[in-house]
Amino acid sequence: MVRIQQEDFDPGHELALLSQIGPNVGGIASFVGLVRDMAGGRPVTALTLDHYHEMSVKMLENIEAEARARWPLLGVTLIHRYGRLSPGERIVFVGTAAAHRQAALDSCSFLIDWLKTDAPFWKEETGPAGRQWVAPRKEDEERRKRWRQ
Amino acid sequence: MVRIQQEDFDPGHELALLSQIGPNVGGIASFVGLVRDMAGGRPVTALTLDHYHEMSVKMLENIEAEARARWPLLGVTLIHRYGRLSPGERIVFVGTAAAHRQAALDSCSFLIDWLKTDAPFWKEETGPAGRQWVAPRKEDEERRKRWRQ
Amino acid sequence: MKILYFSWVKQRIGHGVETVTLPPSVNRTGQLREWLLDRSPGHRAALADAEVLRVARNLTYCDWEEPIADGDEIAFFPPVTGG
Amino acid sequence: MKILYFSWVKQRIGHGVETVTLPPSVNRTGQLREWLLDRSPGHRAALADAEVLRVARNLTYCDWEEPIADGDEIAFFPPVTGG
Repeated sequence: MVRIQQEDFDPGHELALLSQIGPNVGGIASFVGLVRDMAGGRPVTALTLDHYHEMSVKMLENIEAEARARWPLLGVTLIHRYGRLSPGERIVFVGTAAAHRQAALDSCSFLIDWLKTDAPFWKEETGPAGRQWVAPRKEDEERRKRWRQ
Repeated sequence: MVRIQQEDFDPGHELALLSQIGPNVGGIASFVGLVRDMAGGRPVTALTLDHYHEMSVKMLENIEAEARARWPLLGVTLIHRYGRLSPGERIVFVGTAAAHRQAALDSCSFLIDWLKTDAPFWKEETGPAGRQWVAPRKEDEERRKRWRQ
Repeated sequence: MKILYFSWVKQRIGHGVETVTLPPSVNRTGQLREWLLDRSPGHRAALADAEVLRVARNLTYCDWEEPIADGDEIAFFPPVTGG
Repeated sequence: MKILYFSWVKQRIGHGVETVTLPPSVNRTGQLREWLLDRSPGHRAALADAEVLRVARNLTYCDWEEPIADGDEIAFFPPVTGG
């Protein structure tokens, strides 16, 4: 399940939905990304996310399909926000449900790694020194490559 | 933070506490383990957890310390229940907070893998055919070894 | 043809969407990028360096050799930084 | 010395805690396990096969060569299956 939205989400509610998928769910892994108040040593007062909506939906659906092809998943939830966010606010939720923990945990890492390099979102940080587009991190590319397509 | 308790816990509340640790938290990873209604093809109507309380506390505190030594973690929450649980009920919660997602995700996997092989809990399944102690899974030993001490 | 821009590409160009009519010589994404450079100084500032750009045709990443056709939606943007 | 049993070890023995006074010849966890076998058929059923048992001294896993002393808390149990 993919959702791209401006409004906040409730991680506890999303976990509850994943646990209610069926009595065969034995493990639920999740990741929540938050806006930090510092980035590369600079204070951040706001984070603004630009995105390409139709392509984001498509890419996240592709990423979900790829995870389901690799692991026996009973549920997948991908939520990504856009717009202007303050430090401490939630940006992204990845949740996976499976019979066993390995599938849930590994696919959760996979999903956030792929999402980082494939979903068309762009972060712009606002701070005392002005606004600045976030540069892609080489480390993200490398984590993505570990999962070899 | 380690808690060993009979009563249930609220994963959403635990995630909220981890996100409130400080404005430098950028990622929170979690794992929730649930009682399944089937195990090895047999129906399960209840799961009863025996445990060695003082040693469980000590082992989970050791595991938390080991994770904090390996990753730059801002928060760790380990909760394990004991007693009689029904299918669908929560057994265990592992939550980690860090500035970056890699530390949160990797340490979360590490913590549940170590907990599985090191914390003195024992599961007994009740089903139509009676009660049966769960056998340790070789796979768990192998996942534990991946993290080489 | 509908062209979309995002992030600092959009900021430099000054808008996020435009509709263009291509000459017959422009048949690939790379040719489109070069052809767009002359539309304004903002286009040039945004699109001059193909190395720092990504391109998508009809919601799918592609390279600079991708054939394009009327009715396509082509998007230019920097490497993504979501998550 | 306080001895604890868990899981099916406890079930076979019939109780989870006992206090024992050791003869001077019993100085290690392995010797303790063998010495306990004769206390009851349940003890024998629970403790006969060291391969399927784990032992902890004062809340720490140890092996069958671990020295023991009065005042220690020794626990016998199967491999753990929590999480």
